[in-house]
Amino acid sequence: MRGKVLPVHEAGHDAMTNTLPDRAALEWMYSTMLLAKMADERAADEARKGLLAAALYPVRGLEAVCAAMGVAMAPQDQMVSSYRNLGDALSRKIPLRAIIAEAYGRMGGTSKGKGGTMHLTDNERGLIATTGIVGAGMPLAVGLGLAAQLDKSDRAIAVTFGDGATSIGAAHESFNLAALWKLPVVFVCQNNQWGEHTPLAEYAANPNLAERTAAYGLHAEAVDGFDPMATLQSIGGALDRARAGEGPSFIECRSYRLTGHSGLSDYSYVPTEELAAALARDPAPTFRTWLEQNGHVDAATLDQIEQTAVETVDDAFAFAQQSPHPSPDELMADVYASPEGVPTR
Amino acid sequence: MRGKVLPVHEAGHDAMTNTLPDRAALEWMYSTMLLAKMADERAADEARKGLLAAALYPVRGLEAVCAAMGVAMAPQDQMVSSYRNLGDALSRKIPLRAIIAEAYGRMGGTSKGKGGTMHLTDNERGLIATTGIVGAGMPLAVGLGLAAQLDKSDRAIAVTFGDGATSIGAAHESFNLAALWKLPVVFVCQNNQWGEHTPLAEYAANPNLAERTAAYGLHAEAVDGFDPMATLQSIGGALDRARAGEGPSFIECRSYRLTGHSGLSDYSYVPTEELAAALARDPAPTFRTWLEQNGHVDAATLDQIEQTAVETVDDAFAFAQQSPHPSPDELMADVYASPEGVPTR
Amino acid sequence: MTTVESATDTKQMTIVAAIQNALDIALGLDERVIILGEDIADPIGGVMKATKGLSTKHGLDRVRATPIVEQTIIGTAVGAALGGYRPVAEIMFMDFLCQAMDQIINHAAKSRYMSGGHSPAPIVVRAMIGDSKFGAQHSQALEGWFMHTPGLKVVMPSNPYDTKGLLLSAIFDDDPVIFIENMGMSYSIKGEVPTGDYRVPLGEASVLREGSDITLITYGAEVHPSMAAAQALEGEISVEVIDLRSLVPLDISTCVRSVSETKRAIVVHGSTEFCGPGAEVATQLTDRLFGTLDVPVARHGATYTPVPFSQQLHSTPTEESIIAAIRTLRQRDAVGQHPESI
Amino acid sequence: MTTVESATDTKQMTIVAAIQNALDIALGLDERVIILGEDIADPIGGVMKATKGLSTKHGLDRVRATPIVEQTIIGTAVGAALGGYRPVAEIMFMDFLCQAMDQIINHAAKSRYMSGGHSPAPIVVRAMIGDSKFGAQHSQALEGWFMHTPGLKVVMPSNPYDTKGLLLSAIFDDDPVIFIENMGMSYSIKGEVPTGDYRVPLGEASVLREGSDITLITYGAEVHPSMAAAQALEGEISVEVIDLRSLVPLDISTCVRSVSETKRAIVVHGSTEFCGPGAEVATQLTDRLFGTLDVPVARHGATYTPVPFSQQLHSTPTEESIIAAIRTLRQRDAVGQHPESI
Ligand SMILES: Cc1ncc(C[n+]2csc(CCOP(=O)(O)OP(=O)(O)O)c2C)c(N)n1
Ligand SMILES: Cc1ncc(C[n+]2csc(CCOP(=O)(O)OP(=O)(O)O)c2C)c(N)n1
Ligand SMILES: [Mg+2]
Ligand SMILES: [Mg+2]
Repeated sequence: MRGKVLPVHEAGHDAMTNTLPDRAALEWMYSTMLLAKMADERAADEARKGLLAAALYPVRGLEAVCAAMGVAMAPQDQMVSSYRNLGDALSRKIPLRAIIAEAYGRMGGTSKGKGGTMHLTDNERGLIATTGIVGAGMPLAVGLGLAAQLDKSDRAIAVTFGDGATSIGAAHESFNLAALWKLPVVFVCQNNQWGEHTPLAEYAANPNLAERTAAYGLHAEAVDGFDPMATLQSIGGALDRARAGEGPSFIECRSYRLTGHSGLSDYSYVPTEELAAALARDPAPTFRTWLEQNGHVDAATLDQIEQTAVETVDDAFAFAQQSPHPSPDELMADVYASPEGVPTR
Repeated sequence: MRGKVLPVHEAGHDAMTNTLPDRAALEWMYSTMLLAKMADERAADEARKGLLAAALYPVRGLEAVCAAMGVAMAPQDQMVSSYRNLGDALSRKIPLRAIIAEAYGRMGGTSKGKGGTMHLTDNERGLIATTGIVGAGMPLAVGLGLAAQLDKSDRAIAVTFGDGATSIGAAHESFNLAALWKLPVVFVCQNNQWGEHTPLAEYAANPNLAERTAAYGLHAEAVDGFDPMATLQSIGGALDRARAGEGPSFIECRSYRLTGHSGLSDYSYVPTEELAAALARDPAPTFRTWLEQNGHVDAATLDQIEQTAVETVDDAFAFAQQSPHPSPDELMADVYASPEGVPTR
Repeated sequence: MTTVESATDTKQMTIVAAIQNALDIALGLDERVIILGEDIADPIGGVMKATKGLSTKHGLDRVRATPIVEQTIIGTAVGAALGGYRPVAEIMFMDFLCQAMDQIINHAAKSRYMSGGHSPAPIVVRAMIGDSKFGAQHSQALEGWFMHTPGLKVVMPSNPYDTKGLLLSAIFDDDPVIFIENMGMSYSIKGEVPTGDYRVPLGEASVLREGSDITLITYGAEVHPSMAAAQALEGEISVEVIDLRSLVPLDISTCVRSVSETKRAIVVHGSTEFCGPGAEVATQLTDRLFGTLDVPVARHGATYTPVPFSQQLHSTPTEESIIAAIRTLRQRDAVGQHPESI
Repeated sequence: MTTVESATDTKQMTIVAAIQNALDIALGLDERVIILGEDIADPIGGVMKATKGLSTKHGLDRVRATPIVEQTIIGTAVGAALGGYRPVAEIMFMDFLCQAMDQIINHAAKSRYMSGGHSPAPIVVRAMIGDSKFGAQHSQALEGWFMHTPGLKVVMPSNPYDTKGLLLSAIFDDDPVIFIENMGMSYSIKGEVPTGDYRVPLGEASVLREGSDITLITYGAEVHPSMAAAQALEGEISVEVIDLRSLVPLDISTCVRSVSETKRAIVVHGSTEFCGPGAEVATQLTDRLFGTLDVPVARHGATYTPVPFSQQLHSTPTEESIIAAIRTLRQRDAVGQHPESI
């Protein structure tokens, strides 16, 4: 049964030179990749020590996709994400403090600690919903796309989800509906080659997800998700088309999961050469090398970014650990807007 | 919003000469088309007179597809159908008496009158399930296909559904799973160009359903569903491939709905030229002409078949109307195999 | 909310007409109101015609026919609500909500809570309980599931006036509402309905008939056989009939007030009796009125069977079965015994 | 069914080990038994490892990992059952059953009935109630929905012995069974379990602890805080504890027998209290024991809220809250008043 997974793209970073963002953006991208990587690792550490009791879904491997997303999306754009949302949340500029405090279930979290790691939301910063249900974000994005279209706004909606999520019915229904209504939605498939413990080729008869989705009559393309510039171009193009009324796109960002599926889960089943090949392209360090070698950002600045990232992560965890727990009356709060007469048990 | 529907194929009956079934089969096909058409019309009549209170879903327009199915399928094959099942049931050689008695809710029906028109079943004759839920038959067929494969049997499974059913998530999940597991399943899309009151082009961004389904990695083809020989060839080929372990197929039988969606429902919204073009190819009379003109069956025999069909329909309705109602204790029967301790209310 | 016109200007309406009228008013009042569903646009205007004329009047943008994709209809509604709209999603038969449970239960009902109050999803889901002539997959009454789900409100009117007033309240309520109609009543029940805007608040039961011997608590389509049964027993047993109208919020106070007088109650509903709404009402009444009741609160719901197609078999309460249930309770009263031992 | 070995040869097992063992035995006994679910094949053997080793031992044909397609997992199971197999479908978290409700409710539960008895679909659906640290979409207790659905059986064990015996009964039962596990117990609760084949029949509650003052009726994970609460109250209040084990069939007789002695009862469950299983048990007990109870049957279920992520907020019963609920009932008993007026 265990089939071949799609090869990790060997492509170089040629695309990187095409549409180079300005230096501030490049620095922001590097910083975001680092924050994602380091916060992920720190959270796993805390969990391992028994100090953090939360479901954790590492984003290691997706750092470039998330950083590209952050640059590609405009402030008014909206995003729907999943349980694997740390990088997505950073791409929407949500403070790491609020992200980590939510993981600790504290009032300083994005959702007062009542949602948890799978349910970060920040309407102001355009992270409208995150779902713990595989594939369920796509219909939500269709709805947000409809709202954006009815508003005649220049908002575009990006929804992120995994390769495995393309199996589920809601995905197919959403592709068709978004295409039919020409909604300003960009379906960003974070293809890390695994759905929990099952590789893509074992659950998809045609593992070319972009090809499969193109058949719905929407724009579909695959991109090397380890290449932040290529990814930026693909997602940016899709957002532009969405805003121009040219309808939805499906962008398959081909990456690789660099850790187990969740926080502390086993990853011994991963083929070692595959993982080694992917780790050789680990987004943050690779990006640093590229930035430095091509003279986009100097070493001193990059060192400074790294130093700041370390401090930001420390600060976020310290903040979270000191943030108050929700008070007992939070249990019954926020269930209804108008709870008169509604049961309490 | 109201877009263009796919043109009804103008193709002639060329394919008919390729793999000609024997004369008995041809006669059976004609008889089956007639029975489907006449029983349909008679049921609508009875409903109009207030003598039959049942949800009715006419098969007018699909007669050729159903007749082809009856010849293509082997006795051991199994079928899953939908609410629009009269022709499918006839293709499995279920007596019209049992079909009509079920519509009248009588003990002589396929399901003792407890299932009704949407839920004919006859395990012995291989009509394993019919569902009133659009698209829900496809996962059932996947399961039957799995059973057939595990049994190392030579059974193939055909599942019928409408064009509209291809929108729903279960369809997509089933295509992928059947293809992945190379199950002996034939997905027969009875594309009558309408999902209730909405034409295909208004609910599908890419209305080429065969093309869309091919992307899942299964064999997909479209055929002129008004042409019984072409349809027979397509479905027959798919069943052969299924039995040979070559996996599932999707056969889009392009036809046209010759009546309203259900029993007595309005059909004034149909574009008149489209309907006229389709009616010009009304399956039963067209087939008669072809049989006669090509010398496959003589006029006298065809007249005899027509006469028998009239009698069969009369007999079935008479049988149904005289069949006893289920007795009151049938209400609680058949809920559980072992009902000990289970509530009654 | 009741405008001057509404008090004076009324019209005979079916329940379907009342729905159409409520939707028309809501679309006119607030451009954030949109409607989504299969076949809802003109010329058809919905399989029950409840949206007839609305796409023509308010535009195909706001009255949008969808493909056959229940879970994505609801998901799209939730997304549009998160985007600031007030979507009304029509799902023909309630049984098809099974396709959309994830979006209703895991998303619509929980969005406000999981976001710490920031992301409410005030959608209205309209769905209909069908008729047994459609068989077991088109006739289930599933209100009990939604009552059991925190975060939702559940409304089930019995007449055109309430239907319109409750639907308008539901659309402008800031919480997600499951609004349940009964196919059997859609065209057959008529009544005078104000043509203007008015609201029937969620959470207020109405006493449809006063009586002193027994309180019959019901809602939705079962109101009608219940009223008929009460009528038929006139002179023999005096039956008070309460129409709950909404199930969440549940107006238990009106029930308690009544049963504290009659000391006998029966809850009648079309959904399965076991683990259904009647158990909740009975348990609450027993709790509040313990020691003061003449007999235990009785339930008369649907049998523990799928809905049979044959119209000779009755799984849901009928006028006759309600009369029988009331008499049984009365009998039990007389002999002070469990009915099984009578 | 209990074989000679089973009586003598036992092993310490977690609940997960008991499930694995039951599945292994069932796969060995009958080649029509197959298992379907996400990630269930080796090397992983399921996210909870409940199917560990089974695909290696019984083959990938019979222990089949699927794509992420809950509704099609259940639909495939129903189809395979119609094709003569006895499929066990694993759906990780119970919340994901929302995706599959159509196949469970409209198909599995009704297939036998709608076919006039010809087409039973004896599947087993295994699903787990998660933990609040996964948030509101991974921790719902939905047994009430399935109890409310005619055609299904519903099982919810509390310990390894019952888990194995009930799962084997469920797999070889000719009706569809929803088999509900609790993540919180999967590894933490251990017990001696016979290694051979034995069955615990569906529909038999077990009295876990005898007592004379009050009967506590519960099932699933809440059995453990309930037992702890009973223990803690030892000397103060004598609490009898009944573990229902299966909810359909529901062994009300054992409850009636107990409560007719104690004259006081409380039903404790992890699902939402409103319109939940406790209402059914309370209503049935009240009906059978009317006039003989000292206080109304009480309920102690989950709050009417989604499950909060913060582990400081408790929506479901805990040992402390159960103790408090028992004391409140006792208090009410003493003063003969409604708790709200105390
Ligand atoms: C409907 C549903 N089914 C199953 C799960 C359990 N689950 C959580 S993540 C996951 C794998 C998803 O894979 P993919 O979509 O590739 O995303 P990734 O986790 O790799 O980012 C599964 C099966 C779920 N959360 N929701
Ligand atoms: C899940 C679901 N949604 C909606 C319906 C109502 N409905 C019955 S038939 C139908 C149209 C189906 O169209 P198509 O699949 O093309 O089949 P046709 O009726 O044309 O044969 C609809 C929407 C249903 N039965 N099930
Ligand atoms: Mg993945
Ligand atoms: Mg059609």
